[in-house]
Amino acid sequence: MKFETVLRYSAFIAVAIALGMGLYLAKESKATSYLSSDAIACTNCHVMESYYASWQHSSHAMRAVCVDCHLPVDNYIDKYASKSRDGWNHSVAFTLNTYGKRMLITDDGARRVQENCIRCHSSRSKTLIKNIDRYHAFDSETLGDRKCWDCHREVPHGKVRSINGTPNTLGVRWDR
Amino acid sequence: GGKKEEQALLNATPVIKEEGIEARSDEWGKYYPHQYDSWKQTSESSKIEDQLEKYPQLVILWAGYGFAKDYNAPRGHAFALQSNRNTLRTGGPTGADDGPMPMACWTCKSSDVPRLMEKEGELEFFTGKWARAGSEIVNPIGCADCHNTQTSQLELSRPYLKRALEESGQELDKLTFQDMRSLACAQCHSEYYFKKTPYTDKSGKDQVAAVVTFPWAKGLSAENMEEYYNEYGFMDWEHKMSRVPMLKAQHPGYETFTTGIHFKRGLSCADCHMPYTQKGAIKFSTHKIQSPLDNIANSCLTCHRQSEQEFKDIVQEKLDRKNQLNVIAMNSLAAAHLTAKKAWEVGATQAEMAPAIDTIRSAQWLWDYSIASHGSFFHAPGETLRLLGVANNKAQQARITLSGILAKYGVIDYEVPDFSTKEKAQQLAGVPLDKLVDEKQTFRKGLMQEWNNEAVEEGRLTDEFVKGLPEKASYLPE
Amino acid sequence: GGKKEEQALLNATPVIKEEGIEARSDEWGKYYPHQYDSWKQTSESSKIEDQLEKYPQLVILWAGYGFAKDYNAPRGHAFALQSNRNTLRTGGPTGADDGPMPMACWTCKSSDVPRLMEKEGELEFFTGKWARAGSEIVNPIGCADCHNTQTSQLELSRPYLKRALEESGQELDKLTFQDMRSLACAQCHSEYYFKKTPYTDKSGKDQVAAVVTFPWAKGLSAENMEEYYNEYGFMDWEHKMSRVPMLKAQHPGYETFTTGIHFKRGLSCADCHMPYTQKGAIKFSTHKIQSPLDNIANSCLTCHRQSEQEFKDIVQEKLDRKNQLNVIAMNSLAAAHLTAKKAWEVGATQAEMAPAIDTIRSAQWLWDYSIASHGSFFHAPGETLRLLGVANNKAQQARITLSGILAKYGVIDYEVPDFSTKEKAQQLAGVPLDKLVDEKQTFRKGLMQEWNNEAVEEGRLTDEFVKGLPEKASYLPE
Ligand code: HEC
Ligand code: HEC
Ligand code: HEC
Ligand code: HEC
Ligand code: HEC
Ligand code: HEC
Ligand code: HEC
Ligand code: HEC
Ligand code: HEC
Ligand code: HEC
Ligand code: HEC
Ligand code: HEC
Ligand code: HEC
Ligand code: HEC
Ligand SMILES: [Ca+2]
Ligand SMILES: [Ca+2]
Repeated sequence: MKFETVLRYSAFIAVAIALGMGLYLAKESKATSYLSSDAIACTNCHVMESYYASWQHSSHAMRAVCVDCHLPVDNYIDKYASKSRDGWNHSVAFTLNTYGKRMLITDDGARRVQENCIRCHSSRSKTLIKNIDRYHAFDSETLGDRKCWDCHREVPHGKVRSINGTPNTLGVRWDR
Repeated sequence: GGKKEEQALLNATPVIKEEGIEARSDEWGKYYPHQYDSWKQTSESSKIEDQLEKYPQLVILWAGYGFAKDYNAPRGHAFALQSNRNTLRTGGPTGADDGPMPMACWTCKSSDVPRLMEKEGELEFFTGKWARAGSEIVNPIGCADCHNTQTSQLELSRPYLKRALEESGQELDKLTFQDMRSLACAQCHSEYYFKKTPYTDKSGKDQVAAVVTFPWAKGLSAENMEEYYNEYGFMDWEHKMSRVPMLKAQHPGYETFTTGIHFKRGLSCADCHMPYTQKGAIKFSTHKIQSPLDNIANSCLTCHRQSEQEFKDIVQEKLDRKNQLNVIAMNSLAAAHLTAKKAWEVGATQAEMAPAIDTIRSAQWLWDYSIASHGSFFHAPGETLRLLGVANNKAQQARITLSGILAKYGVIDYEVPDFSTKEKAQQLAGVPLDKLVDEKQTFRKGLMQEWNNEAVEEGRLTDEFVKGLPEKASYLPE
Repeated sequence: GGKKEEQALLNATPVIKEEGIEARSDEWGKYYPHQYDSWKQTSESSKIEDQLEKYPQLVILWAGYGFAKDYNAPRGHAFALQSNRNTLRTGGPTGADDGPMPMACWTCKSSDVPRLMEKEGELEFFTGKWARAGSEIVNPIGCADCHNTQTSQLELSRPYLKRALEESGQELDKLTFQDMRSLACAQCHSEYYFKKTPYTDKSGKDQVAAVVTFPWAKGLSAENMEEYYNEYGFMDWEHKMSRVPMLKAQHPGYETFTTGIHFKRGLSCADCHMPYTQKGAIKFSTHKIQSPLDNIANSCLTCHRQSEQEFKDIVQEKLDRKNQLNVIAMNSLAAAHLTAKKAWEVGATQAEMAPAIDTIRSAQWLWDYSIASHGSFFHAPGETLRLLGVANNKAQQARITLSGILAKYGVIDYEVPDFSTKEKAQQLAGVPLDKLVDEKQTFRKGLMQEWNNEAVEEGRLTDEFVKGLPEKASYLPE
């Protein structure tokens, strides 16, 4: 076979695989639902169910949905960039099975969440931000390694977290 | 590969039974051990708190009605059936067609109820005497009361709640999961009456069912329901002393809850009474439904940030406020009934008595509505105190009117007889306590044992835990 | 260099005056324009809401006492002095030694009060008729009422509050800043009485001061204070109809607030009534003290997360509950006073009347305590409803006793006279309204103008804003 042909076939196969994977992902992940901010959208992947359930039984259930914490909100470019980056990462991880039973938030994910804690709670306690350096020793640009949930350990997913941590999540199924 | 399996595993809902309703919680427990184990722990709340002993006024208020015989504070769900069988209110039937109570009295006591309703039909279920189904209704409140046997989802197993929701303007298909986490409880923790409903049974015979019905068509407030009952010309019984056509309010827990701040802020019953609980690496809703004050750390402290002691103190303060107004109102009501009795005795006419009679009916309804659910002092402190204030005002108003009538018939400074103990009050109300206990004991040693044996033989009662529950009642030694 | 200077500048506190107390808020305004400007805005709440018009029952309840003449809902702080001069309660004095009221009536109306107290001495201040200091007390509630002139810090300018705090077991040197943000208000928004205090003045003459005193020695609850007054054998006046030795509760705002959840969670008055406000790059406590419902965004929403409408609805619901029980209690109390009057008229004896008299005294005290501060329905909804319930029960109890007495004297079905308008009620209570208005108008055109002119001439009143406040009163056209 000519090298050119090989290339052509390979390209075709690659495109086909990409398309196929895309379609598979779109189906598997109910892609259109991501246009909403409904928390239930995240549970299109079963591995998010436990996080959904722990959130649903937390003090924040009535106050903040997943994207309120996990996505940047004040900046639309950052928001959709993050959304697609995460979407890609999660899909790949999900499809290729590269995640463990106990997933961990990425540094970038943690940064965003931290910013969102501060965003909401700045209005609640106007002095929190002002004095943040004094009381919580956030010194670097990324607010240091001290995270809100180092102290508020139950917010919002609780101390125990794993894919299997909350079996029988009736709420997830109900909301579907 | 692995992922599909994982997903299947995570999403798998055990099907407890392919078809129909599984009333035996021990069957569910095979698949849901944490929920089952915590459900069993409701048996820790077993103590009988005799309310008639504590507040003898109640006997006067309920003279001529079952509650004057026996009335206790609620215990854990595991005891629901036992309380129902042991209370003197259900009497000592000697056979299927005997006894003072109808089938409807089983309604909120057992997971066998939805099973039997499905089997017989709803109207058929609500037909006949209580003793008719004694060997069918044998499992206390359990999984099938709140969950669908095939999907395990929360489900309203009682059709009357669905009808009431619709009558009050709610659309059933818009109910959220959070709604369901309260409505599961509203199936029972709600005010009800038995609606006489004629129908023709399968064999073509005319029957009358006494169907549990929630009076929600005009709204859920005390005043709304009062209007409902008045329009309908309804009474639960005629008072033995005052001859007032009375209403009985039974535990409007859900209704009063909806007027409180926690409901307004979106909470459900399960948030406090079934908080998420951690056992090892697993989290689940505790099914040990109890006073949240026994579990402040998991309930209140999810949202609040004070010490447990602070919560106890705040709840106690609310309780004290209610108790104070409650005792005041009960005393006024008791005096009103006894004074009315005197007025009849000295010859007062129907026409003279009419205004006072209306006022007493309304007063006692508002009083009963405000406190009968036990938790309203906390769930809805403002509404509870308001209603107690209005109820007492009406009771006092009736007393003033009645004093006037008595004076007209020459009776001045009438002093009501002493009702300061349960014994004295029951004497006044004509409750033959010893006789009632005797009948009950005969029943408990006879028919009730037969029911149990039959249920065990036919495999309807399999749970060793249920069989082993300690027997308690107000008339049994502790 | 530059940094140190900047720091010094930022930390510098303007000294309004080197020594003594500066009563003129316009002087403070030169250094604190934002606080001053917002303080001026309290004048936006200027409308007179005649409470006697709205609730004629009040006239019956206060028959024989000043409040039956004139009583309005509170307005903004800017009007405190004007309300005090214009109310018919302070009468129409013709000179320094004339009129129904003592000096103590200025106590909570003006920043000249701490100034004059410092100048004269506290006991001297509290000596003599109200009219004595008319030209000295000319600035309405202002900066010096709450702040120290030299340091600008919050300070208790009224010694009687310090004494009361100590008597109730608080240590003054342990007060926190947050405490001060409520105690500044507690100087005035508290129940008081005038304690007769004999002393010898500087010239050696025996005098009796009427010293504003808070009855806190036994605690701050209604029942605690009642005990305090009873032990002390105190009465504010004898009721003109029922001859009951009455107590008047004046605005126990701070006391009731301490029973509510917001106090228990550490809030202070200033958190809601003086929230932080942003103007450009500057943040300051708004000194436009008003109903927080006019400023929900800056007050409630600092801590809560609901819509403004939701807050209005919830507060309104609480208000409705209070109003319902309040009207009930006022009606019962009015009927009790009028029935007692009838009983005296038909010849009832002191001994017969004694129990009813004690009960009415207690009932009206509890009622007044629960609602006189206007905000208690929100600050302390539970305590307010409880007290209204108990108060009404006592009033009704008294009516029952009195019906018995009337019956003994042959009066059956006594109907109380009509008090459904302010006019009718004042007629019954013997309030000569026209005469009072005439006297007042003479005073307002004469002596009151003299006071003002003198104060302006001597430089005590310099604020054009204060001079220009619109004159309003219940008897003036709108
Ligand atoms: C109130 C803020 C908040 C909300 C709402 C929220 N999360 Fe989180 N989430 C966090 C925080 C904080 C962490 C990081 C915890 C840590 O690092 O220990 C986290 C971590 C996670 C993780 C990583 C697991 C881990 O333990 O690091 C997942 C997955 C996740 N969240 C999913 C969700 C989903 C799905 C929802 C909505 C159903 C949701 N979150 C809602 C704050 C939130
Ligand atoms: C396509 C399936 C899928 C969906 C839909 C999904 N996730 Fe995930 N998510 C995953 C997988 C798989 C991982 C584990 C990634 C790993 O461990 O590398 C993950 C990890 C995470 C993490 C931890 C890692 C990180 O990125 O910081 C967070 C937080 C998270 N998800 C939040 C969300 C939120 C919020 C949503 C909804 C907006 C959501 N997820 C929707 C599959 C999904
Ligand atoms: C979308 C807004 C929002 C975000 C994002 C958010 N919160 Fe909150 N949070 C709230 C609200 C609203 C409340 C309720 C209390 C109140 O009224 O302030 C609350 C309550 C709390 C409480 C008190 C209740 C409790 O559970 O202890 C803590 C602590 C808290 N948040 C921490 C956090 C932390 C940590 C984060 C980030 C991981 C976070 N919040 C993110 C809105 C938010
Ligand atoms: C060093 C530990 C620590 C860190 C880090 C921390 N907090 Fe806190 N936080 C506390 C403590 C301690 C309290 C006070 C708890 C209380 O008052 O009940 C508190 C209180 C709060 C409250 C009020 C909770 C309530 O119940 O009313 C909120 C909201 C909050 N923090 C949010 C945050 C946010 C957002 C961050 C990150 C920017 C953060 N905290 C970081 C320790 C911490
Ligand atoms: C099938 C009817 C039924 C349902 C459904 C039901 N209850 Fe009950 N509940 C009862 C009865 C009956 C009792 C009294 C049992 C007794 O005293 O024998 C009771 C007792 C209680 C008690 C008192 C327990 C104690 O230890 O004092 C609480 C609390 C309670 N229920 C809460 C709830 C909550 C919360 C829900 C919903 C999650 C609920 N109930 C659902 C019928 C029901
Ligand atoms: C709509 C549901 C419902 C119906 C119908 C119902 N109950 Fe109950 N019952 C409850 C609930 C909820 C409780 C627990 C709350 C309480 O005690 O107020 C309870 C408690 C009880 C108790 C234990 C406490 C006590 O009162 O001593 C007994 C016994 C009882 N019911 C008997 C009966 C009888 C007899 C009938 C029929 C006349 C009946 N129930 C009808 C819901 C119901
Ligand atoms: C009185 C009503 C009631 C009864 C009885 C009841 N449940 Fe539940 N159950 C609930 C409610 C409410 C939830 C909460 C759903 C949520 O918050 O996610 C729940 C949740 C669950 C869940 C979901 C996982 C979790 O823990 O949140 C399972 C599984 C479950 N119940 C099984 C059972 C079993 C097994 C029984 C009998 C032993 C039982 N239930 C009896 C009301 C009830
Ligand atoms: C915000 C928390 C909270 C919510 C939500 C709540 N409760 Fe309660 N409940 C309590 C507390 C606290 C008590 C008082 C317990 C005590 O006195 O020991 C109580 C008492 C009760 C009692 C009386 C128990 C007894 O033994 O006297 C019943 C029954 C009850 N609740 C049922 C319900 C039902 C049904 C709902 C929903 C309609 C509900 N509760 C919602 C906190 C809550
Ligand atoms: C899921 C969240 C949540 C839980 C759980 C919860 N609360 Fe609350 N609580 C609230 C909210 C929201 C309010 C309303 C005030 C507000 O908006 O901040 C409130 C208000 C209160 C108040 C003031 C209102 C009143 O009636 O005086 C008290 C007291 C209180 N809660 C006690 C409790 C107790 C006791 C428990 C446990 C039995 C409890 N709460 C459980 C969220 C919660
Ligand atoms: C020097 C006495 C004094 C002090 C100090 C004081 N008040 Fe007042 N307050 C009054 C008087 C007098 C009125 C009624 C004025 C009138 O109607 O003429 C009043 C009226 C009010 C009103 C009604 C305003 C309106 O527009 O309806 C509010 C609210 C109020 N005060 C709150 C406070 C608060 C909060 C504080 C402390 C920050 C405070 N007060 C401190 C004496 C005082
Ligand atoms: C300890 C402080 C204090 C003393 C002493 C005091 N007041 Fe007041 N006064 C207030 C407060 C606070 C208000 C606003 C709250 C209210 O209206 O209930 C007020 C309101 C008023 C008002 C406007 C509302 C109304 O009642 O019409 C007048 C007029 C008034 N007082 C006159 C007097 C007179 C006359 C005296 C002397 C008998 C007096 N005050 C003594 C604190 C005091
Ligand atoms: C009724 C009492 C009262 C009166 C009258 C009053 N203040 Fe204040 N003032 C307060 C309180 C309470 C604070 C709040 C302190 C805090 O929260 O930091 C305060 C704060 C201040 C502050 C500190 C900065 C700020 O805005 O928080 C200044 C400056 C000030 N007041 C000046 C004035 C001036 C000028 C006047 C007269 C025009 C005045 N005050 C009248 C009670 C009062
Ligand atoms: C949590 C918020 C909050 C706190 C703290 C608070 N208040 Fe209020 N206050 C209110 C609200 C809301 C009203 C009702 C306003 C209305 O009816 O328009 C009110 C009403 C009042 C009124 C009656 C005003 C009128 O015109 O009828 C006075 C006076 C008052 N408050 C003084 C105080 C004092 C003094 C304190 C502290 C001891 C205090 N408040 C603490 C929220 C608060
Ligand atoms: C500085 C914080 C703060 C401010 C400002 C505040 N609140 Fe609250 N509020 C609380 C806290 C704390 C509770 C108690 C419940 C809890 O612990 O979550 C509460 C409870 C309540 C409740 C439930 C208790 C009840 O009496 O029914 C209502 C309603 C409420 N607040 C309304 C208001 C309104 C209206 C305002 C403004 C006038 C206001 N709050 C201002 C902190 C605040
Ligand atoms: Ca009923
Ligand atoms: Ca007084």
